[in-house]
Amino acid sequence: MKPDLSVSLGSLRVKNPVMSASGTFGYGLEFSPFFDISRLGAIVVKGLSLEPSKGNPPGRIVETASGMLNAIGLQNIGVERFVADVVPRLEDAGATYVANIYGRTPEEYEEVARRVSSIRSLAAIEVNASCPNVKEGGMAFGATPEGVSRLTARVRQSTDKPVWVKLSPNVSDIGTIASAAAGAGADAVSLINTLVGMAVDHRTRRPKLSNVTGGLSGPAIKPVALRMVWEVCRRVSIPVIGIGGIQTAADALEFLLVGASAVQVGTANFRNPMACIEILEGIEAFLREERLTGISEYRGTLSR
Amino acid sequence: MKPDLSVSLGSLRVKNPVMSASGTFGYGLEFSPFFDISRLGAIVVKGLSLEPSKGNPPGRIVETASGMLNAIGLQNIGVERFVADVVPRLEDAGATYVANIYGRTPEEYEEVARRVSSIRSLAAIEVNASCPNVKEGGMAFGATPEGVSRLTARVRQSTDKPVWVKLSPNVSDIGTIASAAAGAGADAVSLINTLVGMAVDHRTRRPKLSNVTGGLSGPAIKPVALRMVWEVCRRVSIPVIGIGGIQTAADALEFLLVGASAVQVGTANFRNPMACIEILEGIEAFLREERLTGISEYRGTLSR
Amino acid sequence: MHSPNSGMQFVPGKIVRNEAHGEIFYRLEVSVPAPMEFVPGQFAMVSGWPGNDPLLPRPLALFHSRSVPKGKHTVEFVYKVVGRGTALLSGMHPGEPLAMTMPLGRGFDLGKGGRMYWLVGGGVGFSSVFPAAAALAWKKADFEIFLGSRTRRHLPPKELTPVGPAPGLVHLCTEDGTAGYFGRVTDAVRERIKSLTIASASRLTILACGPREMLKDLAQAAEACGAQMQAALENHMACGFGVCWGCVVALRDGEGTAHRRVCKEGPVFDAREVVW
Amino acid sequence: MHSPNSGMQFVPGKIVRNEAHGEIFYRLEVSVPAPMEFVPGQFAMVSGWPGNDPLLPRPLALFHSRSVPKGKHTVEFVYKVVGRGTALLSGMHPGEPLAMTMPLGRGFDLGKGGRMYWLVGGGVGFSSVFPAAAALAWKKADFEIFLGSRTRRHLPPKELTPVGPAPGLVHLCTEDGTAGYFGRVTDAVRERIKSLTIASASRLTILACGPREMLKDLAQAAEACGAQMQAALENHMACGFGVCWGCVVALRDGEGTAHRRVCKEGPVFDAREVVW
Ligand SMILES: Cc1cc2nc3c(=O)[nH]c(=O)nc-3n(C[C@H](O)[C@H](O)[C@H](O)COP(=O)(O)OP(=O)(O)OC[C@H]3O[C@@H](n4cnc5c(N)ncnc54)[C@H](O)[C@@H]3O)c2cc1C
Ligand SMILES: Cc1cc2nc3c(=O)[nH]c(=O)nc-3n(C[C@H](O)[C@H](O)[C@H](O)COP(=O)(O)OP(=O)(O)OC[C@H]3O[C@@H](n4cnc5c(N)ncnc54)[C@H](O)[C@@H]3O)c2cc1C
Ligand SMILES: Cc1cc2nc3c(=O)[nH]c(=O)nc-3n(C[C@H](O)[C@H](O)[C@H](O)COP(=O)(O)O)c2cc1C
Ligand SMILES: Cc1cc2nc3c(=O)[nH]c(=O)nc-3n(C[C@H](O)[C@H](O)[C@H](O)COP(=O)(O)O)c2cc1C
Ligand code: FES
Ligand code: FES
Repeated sequence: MKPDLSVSLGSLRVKNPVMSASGTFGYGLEFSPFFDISRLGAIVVKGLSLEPSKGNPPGRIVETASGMLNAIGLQNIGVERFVADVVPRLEDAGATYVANIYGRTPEEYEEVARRVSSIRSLAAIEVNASCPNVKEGGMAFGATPEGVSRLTARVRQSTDKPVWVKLSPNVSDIGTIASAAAGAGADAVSLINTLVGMAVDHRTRRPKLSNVTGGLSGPAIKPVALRMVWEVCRRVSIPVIGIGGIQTAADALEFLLVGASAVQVGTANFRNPMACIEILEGIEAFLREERLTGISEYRGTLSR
Repeated sequence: MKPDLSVSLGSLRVKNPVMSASGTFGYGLEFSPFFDISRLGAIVVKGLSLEPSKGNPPGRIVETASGMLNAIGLQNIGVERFVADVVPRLEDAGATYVANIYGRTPEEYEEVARRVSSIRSLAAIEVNASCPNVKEGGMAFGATPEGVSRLTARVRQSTDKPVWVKLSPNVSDIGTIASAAAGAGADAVSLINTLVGMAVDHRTRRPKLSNVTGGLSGPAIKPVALRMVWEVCRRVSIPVIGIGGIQTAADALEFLLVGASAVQVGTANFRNPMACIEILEGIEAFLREERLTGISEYRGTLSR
Repeated sequence: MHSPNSGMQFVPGKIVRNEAHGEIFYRLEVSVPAPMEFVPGQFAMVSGWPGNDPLLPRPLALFHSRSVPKGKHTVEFVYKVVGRGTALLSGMHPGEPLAMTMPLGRGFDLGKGGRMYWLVGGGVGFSSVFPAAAALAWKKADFEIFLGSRTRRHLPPKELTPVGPAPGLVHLCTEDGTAGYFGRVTDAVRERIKSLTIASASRLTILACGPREMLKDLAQAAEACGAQMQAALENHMACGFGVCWGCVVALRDGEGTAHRRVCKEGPVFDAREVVW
Repeated sequence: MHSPNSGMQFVPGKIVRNEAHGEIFYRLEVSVPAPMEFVPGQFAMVSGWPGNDPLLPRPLALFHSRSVPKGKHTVEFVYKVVGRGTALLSGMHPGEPLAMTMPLGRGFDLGKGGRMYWLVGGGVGFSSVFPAAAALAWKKADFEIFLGSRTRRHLPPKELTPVGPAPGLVHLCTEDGTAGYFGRVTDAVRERIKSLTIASASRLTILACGPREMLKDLAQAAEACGAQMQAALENHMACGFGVCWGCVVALRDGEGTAHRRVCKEGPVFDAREVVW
């Protein structure tokens, strides 16, 4: 019997729990040469801002031990071109896709949310609540429960689409922050975004990134991500989407085991553009092997 | 000309900036078979508590990508046996050593600090302010500026030794926390301690650590550690001791470059018990190569 | 620049040989399930060493591809060990698996008839220059090769010559004078430009791959004499196929500049567009 | 248990050979700067593969050490590929460097005269049992060897026999009956215990290394007949020389239990002390 891979994320049901993470999968179409992108549970597209953005100057990526730092600075085509050029092609491809949005101010977030809301085929909005360049006293929205709560409420009231709030791991108490998002009406939380890190060259005495600091991703951060997902799953009753260092089906299953409803695959797409599909097939094979009827029989079954 | 490797940590001058990190170097004597332990800038001994402690049940370490999780649970011989059995041997070895202390309550910290203060040969006290099992509402002392401030002040008033406060990286704003320690009289801050992480077995559906969560260390965390040290160096004027994923002289130099006055080597001691000495010699070779007269000419010279 | 990116695939391969050639180069041949066509200048993202450190695949120019009718198909690379990734690669052995995403990027544009090509390779840069030479030889185009290195032993070994009907005129240049022209390859090119008529300079296209300083210097020389130039740039890459936006360089765009991906809009760019 | 830990060193070595033997075992020989003495049951922490993943060194029992008077000194290990670390190790080649911290831990106590030893190795456990057999053979002690595995092809290959004047009586056991005794090695031992007199059972010392279930079962059998037993335990290790406290197991300590380090107080423990 074929196990049931579909999962519910609040009102949204997706065909399987394997999604691509924002910023690591372009606008989805870039992966069409590799596989049929409609097979994914969802594609979360590159972060969209109101206006097109050039991003940071070169010196944007550095490899670290089992990880990488990026400081892309959200280079993107802007919401208008996304709607005009990308959406029709995603529709043609039959893809389930999610808009990851970002703004310099709460007003901008709201505006981007409003614009993408009119897209019929859009499955959900993921709010990148961990942007480092915002008003509120230089601190990220994502760093305080109040900030997350306000931002979530604001996006929530400006759209009918499911709202996922993507959380920053650079906080003292991820559980409280997730609760704040849930309390303000988020349909799901996705975590983790990247850990803030830095790399320097001890000979030239310069930072390796033009932006000095960047976001750490990849297998190096998996233990932290898994812990945070586990913590949040015990704190909130909305679905949790697990992200961070997932490279294999086993990694993805670990996140489902601690309670995640779905996972997103990020950095792994770079080394292996087939990673998402291999993970999807690996999960299915595992469920068969263990004679489980579906994801729901496995999810959150960690024992002590 | 031999470069001057000595560095000042407030009133304490040490012969070089290379120290061993607490919990990864035993009581120091364990490394005597490998090299003369008096060569190190300082040895920070395994965390000491008031009473001997059995630590956590087995299932204490897990390897992760370029890192490891530990949940030793501070198994240690207790302050009394340390003073009676270990101190005389460290003195015989001519080692510069620091007591890393830990308590379940502020009173316990104070008591341990008081007891070790009577040891003439003790160079400093390092306060492990990132213990997960404390009073204050289940939150670690180390997670709030108030907690750190109170703990620092308390230890400060109970000893004449230099007080180093060791900070947890699991916080939203490490700069503010470091400032709190400085404000409360710390002579130096050491960072980072481990990131809280977790590992599970997707087949047995069990956590890999008996304690479920553990502390992530090793090269995987170096980018996060370096960023935090850089941030703290720009916020406080007391010396900063850099810790996290240091394995080579180049790694150590990176921390000095962003402003650290000294470094501690942790997990690297496990794979290579000669790591500290190789790092020390590597730093000296680098200074020669660059024709620098000493550490002070290099420290904090990161340009943009 | 020529762009046949449509054929890009994730290809599981198996190492056929991986041997040192000369003092600093390795030649790597990998068997692949199907014939691999590429435009000179295109590259592959290569990975396969065990563990997650280093994590990212490494870009290597496609050097040669071979296809025996009913036999094995292979692709070849030439590389130099400069860091951990290439060191790990050099330790891998025949029979071991290797994954490649390829062909990637835009290669050299060899399309226009009647032009004269100077192919300039600095260091291991010959790895994308030789395939261009082979292609030009097949087209019976007018071309010459300039190869530069620090010293004789760092020039491409004999057995790694371009494959094709005509070898083309090869100018060797060494900085220490141990072989060929005594000096930098850019100086050799500059000197030779001086002997060109204005008419032939306007027919000249330089195709170059090598250190950034070399490319910059050549771009100035080309600009000054009215020649065209295509430069193969390098940058750190995470994905190699245009999705991470990590590999951008600033290119001229009207009055200002725009960030272009070396892996997608490049690696070969019109030298006049590059902000050197 | 015998404890000569004083000689512990961090030793830079170079691989001399690293070859598959039989279906699942590898034999690794590494040249070292000076002769290495060890007590059977002691081990080394081995590392040297490139990169930081896996990060930690791997514990391997010291299988043999060789010292040619004016020639090379080497140490040997026998291992089975079970995960990434051992897979990486199996990919390493002669000439490559390997670092070892050794000798570590407390080995088997072979000290008492007049005793009868049964050496039991389950799976790759023979790697610490054979050195004990060799030592006992030199002492002309009374000993027999029991080797267990799932199937014939997983028994130690012929060429990996203990080195010594007398081979000792060897009982092979396979769970699928493809060689020797049909059944688990513990059952073979239990059956043979039945034929012992009470007097000889009290002279018996079992030295065992293998899966935990096997050790537990043997410990019960030994306890029941009044024999002694020394069990070589395994655990995940970070350092291997007693400083990380990661490898502890619970051992009986008066009324309660205490945490003892497998790498330091072990790996060989008196079976009665272990909380099975
Ligand atoms: C399109 C393209 C084609 C290439 N083709 C070839 C080829 O055919 N043969 C060949 O030998 N090399 C080629 N290279 C360069 C090769 O990719 C790098 O040498 C390799 O990635 C270095 O990896 P490493 O792990 O050995 O070095 P690392 O340890 O990563 O770095 C060693 C040093 O090289 C520098 N470096 C590393 N990667 C790059 C890069 N991509 N761009 C610029 N500097 C870098 C680092 O900053 C560092 O100083 C090509 C690069 C590109 C972008
Ligand atoms: C003192 C001692 C001596 C040993 N001697 C030998 C020997 O001579 N030959 C030999 O082949 N093996 C020996 N081992 C076991 C060997 O250390 C492990 O097989 C090896 O560390 C596995 O590494 P890996 O990266 O290949 O596997 P991993 O990918 O780390 O793990 C694969 C599987 O093995 C389990 N495992 C890994 N390490 C250990 C461990 N130390 N204890 C228990 N389970 C583990 C894991 O839980 C996992 O299920 C010894 C172990 C110890 C503690
Ligand atoms: C190059 C790069 C670009 C990213 N861009 C975005 C982005 O635009 N919006 C966002 O929410 N997250 C972004 N992320 C974060 C990822 O979506 C993901 O949360 C993170 O990388 C952790 O997952 P991983 O370890 O699987 O990569 C980016 C990550 C990388 C590596
Ligand atoms: C096994 C282990 C035990 C540790 N025990 C302590 C401790 O007792 N007290 C303390 O302050 N830090 C302890 N630490 C943290 C280290 O001192 C250090 O801060 C951390 O490991 C990061 O450095 P590294 O990446 O170099 O290991 C321990 C770390 C490890 C790996
Ligand atoms: S390397 Fe990812 S976009 Fe070029
Ligand atoms: S492995 Fe570190 S104490 Fe045993």
